[in-house]
Amino acid sequence: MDKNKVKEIIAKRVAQEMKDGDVINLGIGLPTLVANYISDDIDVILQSENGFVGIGPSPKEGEEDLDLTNAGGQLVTIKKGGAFFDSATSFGIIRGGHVNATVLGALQVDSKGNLANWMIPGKMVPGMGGAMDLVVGAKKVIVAMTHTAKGSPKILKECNLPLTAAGQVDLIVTEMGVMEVTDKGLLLKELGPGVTIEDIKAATEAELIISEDLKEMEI
Amino acid sequence: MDKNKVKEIIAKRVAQEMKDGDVINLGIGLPTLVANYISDDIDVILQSENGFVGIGPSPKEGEEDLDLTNAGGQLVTIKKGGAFFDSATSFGIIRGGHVNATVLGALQVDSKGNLANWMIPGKMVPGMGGAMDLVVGAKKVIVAMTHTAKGSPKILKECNLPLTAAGQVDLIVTEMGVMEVTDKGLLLKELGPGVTIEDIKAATEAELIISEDLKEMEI
Amino acid sequence: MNKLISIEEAVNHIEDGMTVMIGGFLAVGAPIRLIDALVEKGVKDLTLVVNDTAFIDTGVGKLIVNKQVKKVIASHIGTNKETGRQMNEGEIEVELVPQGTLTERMRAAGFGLGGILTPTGVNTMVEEGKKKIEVEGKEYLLELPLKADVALIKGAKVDKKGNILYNKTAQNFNPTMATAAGTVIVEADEVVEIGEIDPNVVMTPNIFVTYIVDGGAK
Amino acid sequence: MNKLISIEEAVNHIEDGMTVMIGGFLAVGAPIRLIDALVEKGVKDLTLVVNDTAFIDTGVGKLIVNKQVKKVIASHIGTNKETGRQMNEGEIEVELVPQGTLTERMRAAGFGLGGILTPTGVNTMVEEGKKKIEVEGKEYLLELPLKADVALIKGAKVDKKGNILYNKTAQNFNPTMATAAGTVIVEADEVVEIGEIDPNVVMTPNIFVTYIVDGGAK
Repeated sequence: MDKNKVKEIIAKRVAQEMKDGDVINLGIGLPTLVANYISDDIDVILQSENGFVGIGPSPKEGEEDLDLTNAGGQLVTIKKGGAFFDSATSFGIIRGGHVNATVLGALQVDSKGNLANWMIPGKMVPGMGGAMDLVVGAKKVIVAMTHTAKGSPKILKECNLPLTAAGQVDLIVTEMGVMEVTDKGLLLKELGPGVTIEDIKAATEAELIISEDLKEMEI
Repeated sequence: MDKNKVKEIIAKRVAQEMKDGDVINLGIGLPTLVANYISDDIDVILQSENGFVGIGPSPKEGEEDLDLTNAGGQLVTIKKGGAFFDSATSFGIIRGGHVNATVLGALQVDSKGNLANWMIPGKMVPGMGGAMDLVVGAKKVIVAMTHTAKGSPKILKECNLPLTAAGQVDLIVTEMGVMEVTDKGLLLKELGPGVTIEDIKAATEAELIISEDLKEMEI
Repeated sequence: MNKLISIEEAVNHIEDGMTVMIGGFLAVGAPIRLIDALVEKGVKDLTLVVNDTAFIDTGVGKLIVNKQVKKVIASHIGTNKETGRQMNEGEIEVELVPQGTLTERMRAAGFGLGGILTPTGVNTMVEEGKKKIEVEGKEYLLELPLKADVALIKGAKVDKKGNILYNKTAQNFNPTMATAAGTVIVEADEVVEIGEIDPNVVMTPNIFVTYIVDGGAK
Repeated sequence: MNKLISIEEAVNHIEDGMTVMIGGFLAVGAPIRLIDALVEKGVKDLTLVVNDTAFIDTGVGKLIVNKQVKKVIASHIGTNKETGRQMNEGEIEVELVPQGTLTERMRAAGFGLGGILTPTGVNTMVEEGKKKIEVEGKEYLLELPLKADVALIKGAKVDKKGNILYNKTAQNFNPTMATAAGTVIVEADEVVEIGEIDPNVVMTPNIFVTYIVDGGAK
């Protein structure tokens, strides 16, 4: 499947998780795309951990403000009714459970809801930034990612990279399906367009429990 | 001695402890009078623990603002260059050592620098308010009080009322003298106007070490 | 999401036995219309979390006089003789907390901390029943988070999304309480349209505010 | 008390081996003129406390490239490849701290707390060497205060007494760093007279600020 199509499927499906009044933090990269698909019928407030609520679209040419960026350093705007604050307040909001959901990518995620997305020992050590606080603090943690990396499963029996947080992931959304982390393991609730149970099992190291209400993603 | 004269002596002497640029918290009652005697040659910033720096004088009639009071609930003003903040910041300033000196009254103080000024069990239990934070957090703790209560010593070998804080008092200023809390006990450095060593010893339960440089208060 | 409700609707969110934080410092910055409505409604057995119990005829003091409170958590009760009387008679329970610790405990609850270490109260009655932890040779008390079911706060200017500006020393405990309760109701001296408050100077961001009532002071 | 000094005087307060906090988030809100002066002065063996090491040619990243830093305490170093290279080569020590923990540790230092309990980092590498404390059945890490000799911060508008207003997301770590260092130097986009900033909207009160430099951005 086309890479952009894959991202679109994932972002569209994640957007369906948002409810009116929700405060949402979208991670850098794919998760940022979710903003494009949130229904106009609901009021969702996007939080930027560098210090504001009410992220708006990219500025028009000539209206850029160098003092107004998102957590990825990109120039953005603030919506009417938004509010700026310092990092201490920003992470108070995050750690204190005032963010309804955070959407992040992952290097690995496992059947216990463990998440690894911040380093590969000896290779890539960029730092955790705000990810560890977000994953521990947000009420709901949604992992949004491509199902595999160069064909290798990323949804594992057990993560072997250093964890970002233990047992905090609630939902995994990929182009192949939607999986909920339950006490018994990963519950496959939806299949991606054209994906079979066999397809997704083959691409997943962790055991998948098939939901009785298994359906196809509506996107 | 006249009661007001006593208060004036104490307040004037305490005011001499202030230095240019100091941030000072003055307790309710006698300590508040200190503000009247701070030299015009220095810039001293008064902090009010209910939420601002830059306490000014009482408002003129007709210029009262019900949203602008000191920690005793009295209507005050704010000086040019002052700043308001919330209680969390206010006590951050206090606890964090950003207040150079706090001036408070005492029920009892002892030779170890222990202070009791917040309750008399079974009688008076108003609460500690901000006193415990102030005494622990301020760089210098100055007790400003009349030397005795109805003739009974208040400067004791050991406090017997519940403590506000242990070992935090640095200086005791009364109408009878100025005493510094040292590792060896209370060092009498100055005598009040007309007061003899015998007078002050008779009115003090704690041992007094007489300074080699003992002098009379200059007020 | 319409957050603007009537004072009557607002107090319906407060039920017997709840823990309620109420902003104000000696009644300055207290949501006095919400308090009056609470007195009128007569809910009882409240646990009040306040800086002080104000005065017998002003602010939260009225709730004490009206015997709606079973427990008070405060730093100071000395300005309201009725609180002391009820405490001495065993009619009310009082937990005294140093003022700086009180605000930090609320902040800890609001900001997801399991507790904070403070030097305040070490070697005093305040340390009773608390864990003492030594850090770099200095002793601290572990103080635990303090949260409420409902917080009633007062803002000077509030937009319809819930962004709050406070005025001068009427700020005090209000911003911290706004973080630490399940339901946060702000009494606004003035309600303004969304966009009328500069996002750069907002003191409490809208996401903390559940409901707004127009206090009608302006 | 004249707090307004030149950039040259300002950087004289920073000596080899000092711990220096520098505000900014990917260089947004960073005191870039002070950083440039620090690069020019060439002080070395600094311990930098920053959110991130920005970019090789912008913000604090220049100090890394110029090899003036022996240790970095940050939440993120991924945008500056030179930091990673020096770390892998053993030329620099890097302590990675979750962003929320980083700001709380500074605040604890500035506000006199002996530490804070955070759930962030439990059961990850971050918990190594730290005390774990259980509160009401949940595990927390005890994170300790983090202070600096000097903090270099950036304000949008600063009055001559030192009251600061920040602008939008250029706020970030600046207000907290202002509380946590022995000497606090603010680079002002614009210096204004005392009285020109409304005391009600001051973001960092003057008492935290030691020196002001006019960054001349406005």
